[in-house]
Amino acid sequence: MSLADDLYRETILDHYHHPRNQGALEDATVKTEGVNPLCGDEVTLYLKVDSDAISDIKLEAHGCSINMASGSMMSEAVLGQSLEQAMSVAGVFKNMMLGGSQETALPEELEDLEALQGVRKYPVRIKCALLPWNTLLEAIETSRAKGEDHQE
Amino acid sequence: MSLADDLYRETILDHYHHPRNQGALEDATVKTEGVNPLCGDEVTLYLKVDSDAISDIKLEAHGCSINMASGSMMSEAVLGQSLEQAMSVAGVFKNMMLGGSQETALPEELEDLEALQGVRKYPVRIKCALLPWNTLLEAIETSRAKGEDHQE
Amino acid sequence: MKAFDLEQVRKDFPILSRAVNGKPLVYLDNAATAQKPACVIQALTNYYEHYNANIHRGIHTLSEEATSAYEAVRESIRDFIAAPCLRSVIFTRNATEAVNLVAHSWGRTNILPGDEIVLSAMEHHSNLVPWQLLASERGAKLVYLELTESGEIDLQQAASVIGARTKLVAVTMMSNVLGTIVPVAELAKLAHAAGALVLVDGAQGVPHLKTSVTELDCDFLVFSLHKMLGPTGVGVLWGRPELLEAMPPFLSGGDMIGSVWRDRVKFNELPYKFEAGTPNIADVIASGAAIDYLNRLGMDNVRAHEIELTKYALNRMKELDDALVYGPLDANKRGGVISFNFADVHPHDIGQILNESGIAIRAGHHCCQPLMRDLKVAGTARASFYIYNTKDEIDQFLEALQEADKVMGHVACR
Amino acid sequence: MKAFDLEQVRKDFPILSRAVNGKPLVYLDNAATAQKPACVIQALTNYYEHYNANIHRGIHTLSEEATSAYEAVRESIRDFIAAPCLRSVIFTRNATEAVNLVAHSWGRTNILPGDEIVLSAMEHHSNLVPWQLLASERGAKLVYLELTESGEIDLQQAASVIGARTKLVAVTMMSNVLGTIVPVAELAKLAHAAGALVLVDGAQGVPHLKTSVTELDCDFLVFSLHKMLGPTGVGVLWGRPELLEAMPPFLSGGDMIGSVWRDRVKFNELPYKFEAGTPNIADVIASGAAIDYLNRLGMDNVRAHEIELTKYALNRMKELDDALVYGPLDANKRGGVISFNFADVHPHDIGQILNESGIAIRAGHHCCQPLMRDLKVAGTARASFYIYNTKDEIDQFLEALQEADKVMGHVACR
Ligand SMILES: Cc1ncc(COP(=O)(O)O)c(C=O)c1O
Ligand SMILES: Cc1ncc(COP(=O)(O)O)c(C=O)c1O
Repeated sequence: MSLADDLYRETILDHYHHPRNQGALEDATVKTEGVNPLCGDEVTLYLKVDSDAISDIKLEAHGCSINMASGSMMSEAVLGQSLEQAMSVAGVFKNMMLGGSQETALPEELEDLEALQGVRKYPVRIKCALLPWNTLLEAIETSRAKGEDHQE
Repeated sequence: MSLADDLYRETILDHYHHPRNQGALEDATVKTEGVNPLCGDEVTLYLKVDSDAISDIKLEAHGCSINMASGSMMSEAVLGQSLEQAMSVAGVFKNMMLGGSQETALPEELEDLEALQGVRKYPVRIKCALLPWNTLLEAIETSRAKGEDHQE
Repeated sequence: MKAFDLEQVRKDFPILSRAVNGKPLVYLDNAATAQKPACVIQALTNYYEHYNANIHRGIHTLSEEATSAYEAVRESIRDFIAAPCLRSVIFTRNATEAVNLVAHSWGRTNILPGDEIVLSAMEHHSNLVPWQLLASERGAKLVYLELTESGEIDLQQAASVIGARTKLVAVTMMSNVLGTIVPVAELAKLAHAAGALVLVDGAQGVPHLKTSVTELDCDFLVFSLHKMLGPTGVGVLWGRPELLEAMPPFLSGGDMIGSVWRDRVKFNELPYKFEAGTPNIADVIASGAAIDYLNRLGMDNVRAHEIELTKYALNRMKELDDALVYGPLDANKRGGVISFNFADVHPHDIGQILNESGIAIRAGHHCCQPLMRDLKVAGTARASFYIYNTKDEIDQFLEALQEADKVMGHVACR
Repeated sequence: MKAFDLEQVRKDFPILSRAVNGKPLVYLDNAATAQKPACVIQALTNYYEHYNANIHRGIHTLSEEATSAYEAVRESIRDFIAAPCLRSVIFTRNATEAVNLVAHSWGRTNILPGDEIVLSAMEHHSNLVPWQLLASERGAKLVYLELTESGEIDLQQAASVIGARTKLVAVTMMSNVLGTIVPVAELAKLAHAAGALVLVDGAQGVPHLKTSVTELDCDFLVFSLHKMLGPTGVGVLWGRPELLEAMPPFLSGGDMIGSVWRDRVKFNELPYKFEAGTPNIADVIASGAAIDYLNRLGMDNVRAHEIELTKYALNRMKELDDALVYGPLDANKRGGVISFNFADVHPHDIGQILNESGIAIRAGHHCCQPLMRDLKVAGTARASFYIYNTKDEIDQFLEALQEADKVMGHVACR
């Protein structure tokens, strides 16, 4: 298998060159920063959460192709989802990346993400792919904690 | 050469089993402690200095055969000597121990000390042989510093 | 019945075919450092010849290989000491540095004036001086667990000493002088009841006794790989993760950071927070081979072999007139370390004369000067065993001891 | 005319016959760590197979041999950095630990509130974070030497920044990102005139430039042996003896003591005062083989070879559209370290794709995040050279760079 088959598949390069949902979100309800201490890559994630669902999402990402593509795909995958659903997608994705070497079949709407499976062969890059997702999970947690604060 | 020829010569064992000038000196003018940090061996040296000469000397030594023998021989070699002479004897001895591998011929009155030449083949033990002498040099220095204090 | 094939084990250690002063080497200085099996040396060579690279931040193959080999050893160590989680295994240079890490990082944030740090009377300088300096800096006090006649911990005295003021009990797992095995779990019970923490100096214990941090019930454990078949330059600190999380970093610099600005820094997560700069990569990797080797033998077998040798040696030492052996006389209560004095021959002279027969023992204070003062000696001679030692070697050792007395002019009979 | 026989040198490094992804390894990550010649690996094997023993306190043959081999390397190091005396050469784990030693021991006794510590804007985290922590603990302030457009020290700005409040100037000898060689002696003149001390981070400088502490006119010098053909796990602190004498110890424990009582301690003399616990004996000894190897090549020749490679590489980089090279463009003013960004391809992707051709470079912040912020990049790709690299390898590197652009979809031409 060549690098282009494993890592730099067309889908990935497409998301890398044309990342979706890039930029800041003026009316975000949560803003979370993530950093990969090993390489310094950073991502700022903006979520607009309305009645427990992600009604808008944007990212300011400075990172490698894998990081950028993963973030871009993530933003598409969770936009419009409930926090619950978003967390479950993140779980499915993390499982795929950290699980064994078996290919995982993802539900149709997450198909794009399958392109990132090749990254598993490059352990160092797994962290790049996970950064946006871990940042998402942190953002959801923050959002929920805020929600609880409001209820008090 | 056997160990008995090099290290445990008769002269050394004699000084070790019957160390000269052992004990404390009640009317000492200087008392100096020496320690070998590598093995913990200790020596306490007492000098009685009268008009710049060593009129009496005693040692309380707890150490190995080489250390004990060297201290015992030293006490004999410098008793009655002027501080100047004692320092010069110490210099001759240290030169012998730290110098190259050549046998050094010592003046007749220092003959006993020649027995310690074999120690040079055992680098770790050189420190044992030097401990009493380094302590002597320190004691002489202290004694002189005191003398200068008095003159002021 | 042999627990493992001793002949085969001896073949695994290249140095054992060396001669010293024309005699086959008899290496009885294992408490100072252990010899290394060929597989450990091979692991070093293999690393340097095939995948030497700096780790953690590299994207190329060598760096990935080195990183995963290095991190795999962390897992081996975790398993070896039965630690619940991986991130609380920290690599240091040696046990000494690991104690210092705790003394600086935990100690300087937790020890207050009037606090007491409890040590045993037989601590190695490495588990003593760092606490002395901490105590004097913070206005705290050192308190000692005294030993019984046979060199064991007196649990009653311990109970009277460990109390409300105690912040830390720092004890050896096994004495490097007396061989004494310390009842760590009992002391931990006393300490924890008093709200104190327990640091175990496993420098002698971990190489020779099957170890579980859960069973020891300690809060910190330190040890050195060079005493357990590994290369020089690697130590381990294990600590309860919640303690390590709360502790400030000790050494700072590359690799232990999360983000750095000109005027501030965010630290990396555990275990990296405590591993600053390029680690001793090769030696950590080779330490993994040492752990694997010990696991293959089985730590229960290692212990059984040492009990057998110690029993034999203690028995044979009884034959000597005028030999004084320190520490517990029951081989089951002690490790394979025999400190003794013999016939008023200074330990140095014993060591020197034994060396003439190719026998390597240690002589001196063994970095335990306070214990020496308690024993009222300047030093002792010490023979210490490991997996490759044999009864035959112990016989040679005994023979050489009698020779020593002869060379020194039969002090024993004077 | 070749300064040394490059083909022969390459044969001395076993790893260079390794293949990565089916291609011969092209190792251009020397600023991270250097590869090791067979003589260094052999020195390790020889130690472990023939005279492994703990040092300094042993009376047996192995211990004597190990001690004298270990101490002989201290002399080699003294000579290598042209230091006036032996007792001021201290072995540490790495350069990072050496900086920490000074920050803790000298820093915490000498830095007062209001004092200033001057760093350059291109310091490695290891020569930055320890000073940050010291400054925040003592109420002191970090002040930065800014860089010129070409990434060099601006001596005029330096003169305006180094003043009466300055207690220490801590600078790299050569940048691990920009390659910039720092005019240490000029800075030392400014510092000493202001009554401040100078610490030089020689992690990159010492392996590549002939070094004399007298000519640098510094007060402390730190470096790491693993970057200069030596094994991992050995660093050096050199300091002016009168400074080291006056400093309190840092790590405490075995070997660094003179006498120990239950409640107090007298420290050992230099250099032992700063070497606590069992040192990394094997790796220090093998470091001696690395120093000998460099001496045989001659550091002037090492430098000449690197200037030649760097000149060639800088020239060839000009062929690339869209490549941005950082640091001085004159190869005589810089070391063999080339940091660059290329065609908006993220450094990680460059590194990954080069690795596919067996080429090892580094990508990221290189432990210099503040410099990255100044350069307004998240990271750079970095190729760094050493004695065994060839122009042919640089050609392969350039070819692979163009391939990278292709794989990533011709970003350069979009
Ligand atoms: C300039 C500079 N300083 C300090 C260091 C730290 O060296 P070490 O990781 O060996 O402590 C490095 C190496 O990464 C470096 O390049
Ligand atoms: C009981 C004990 N603690 C601590 C140490 C220190 O170990 P290291 O010198 O490897 O740091 C030793 C070894 O000498 C020891 O025997």
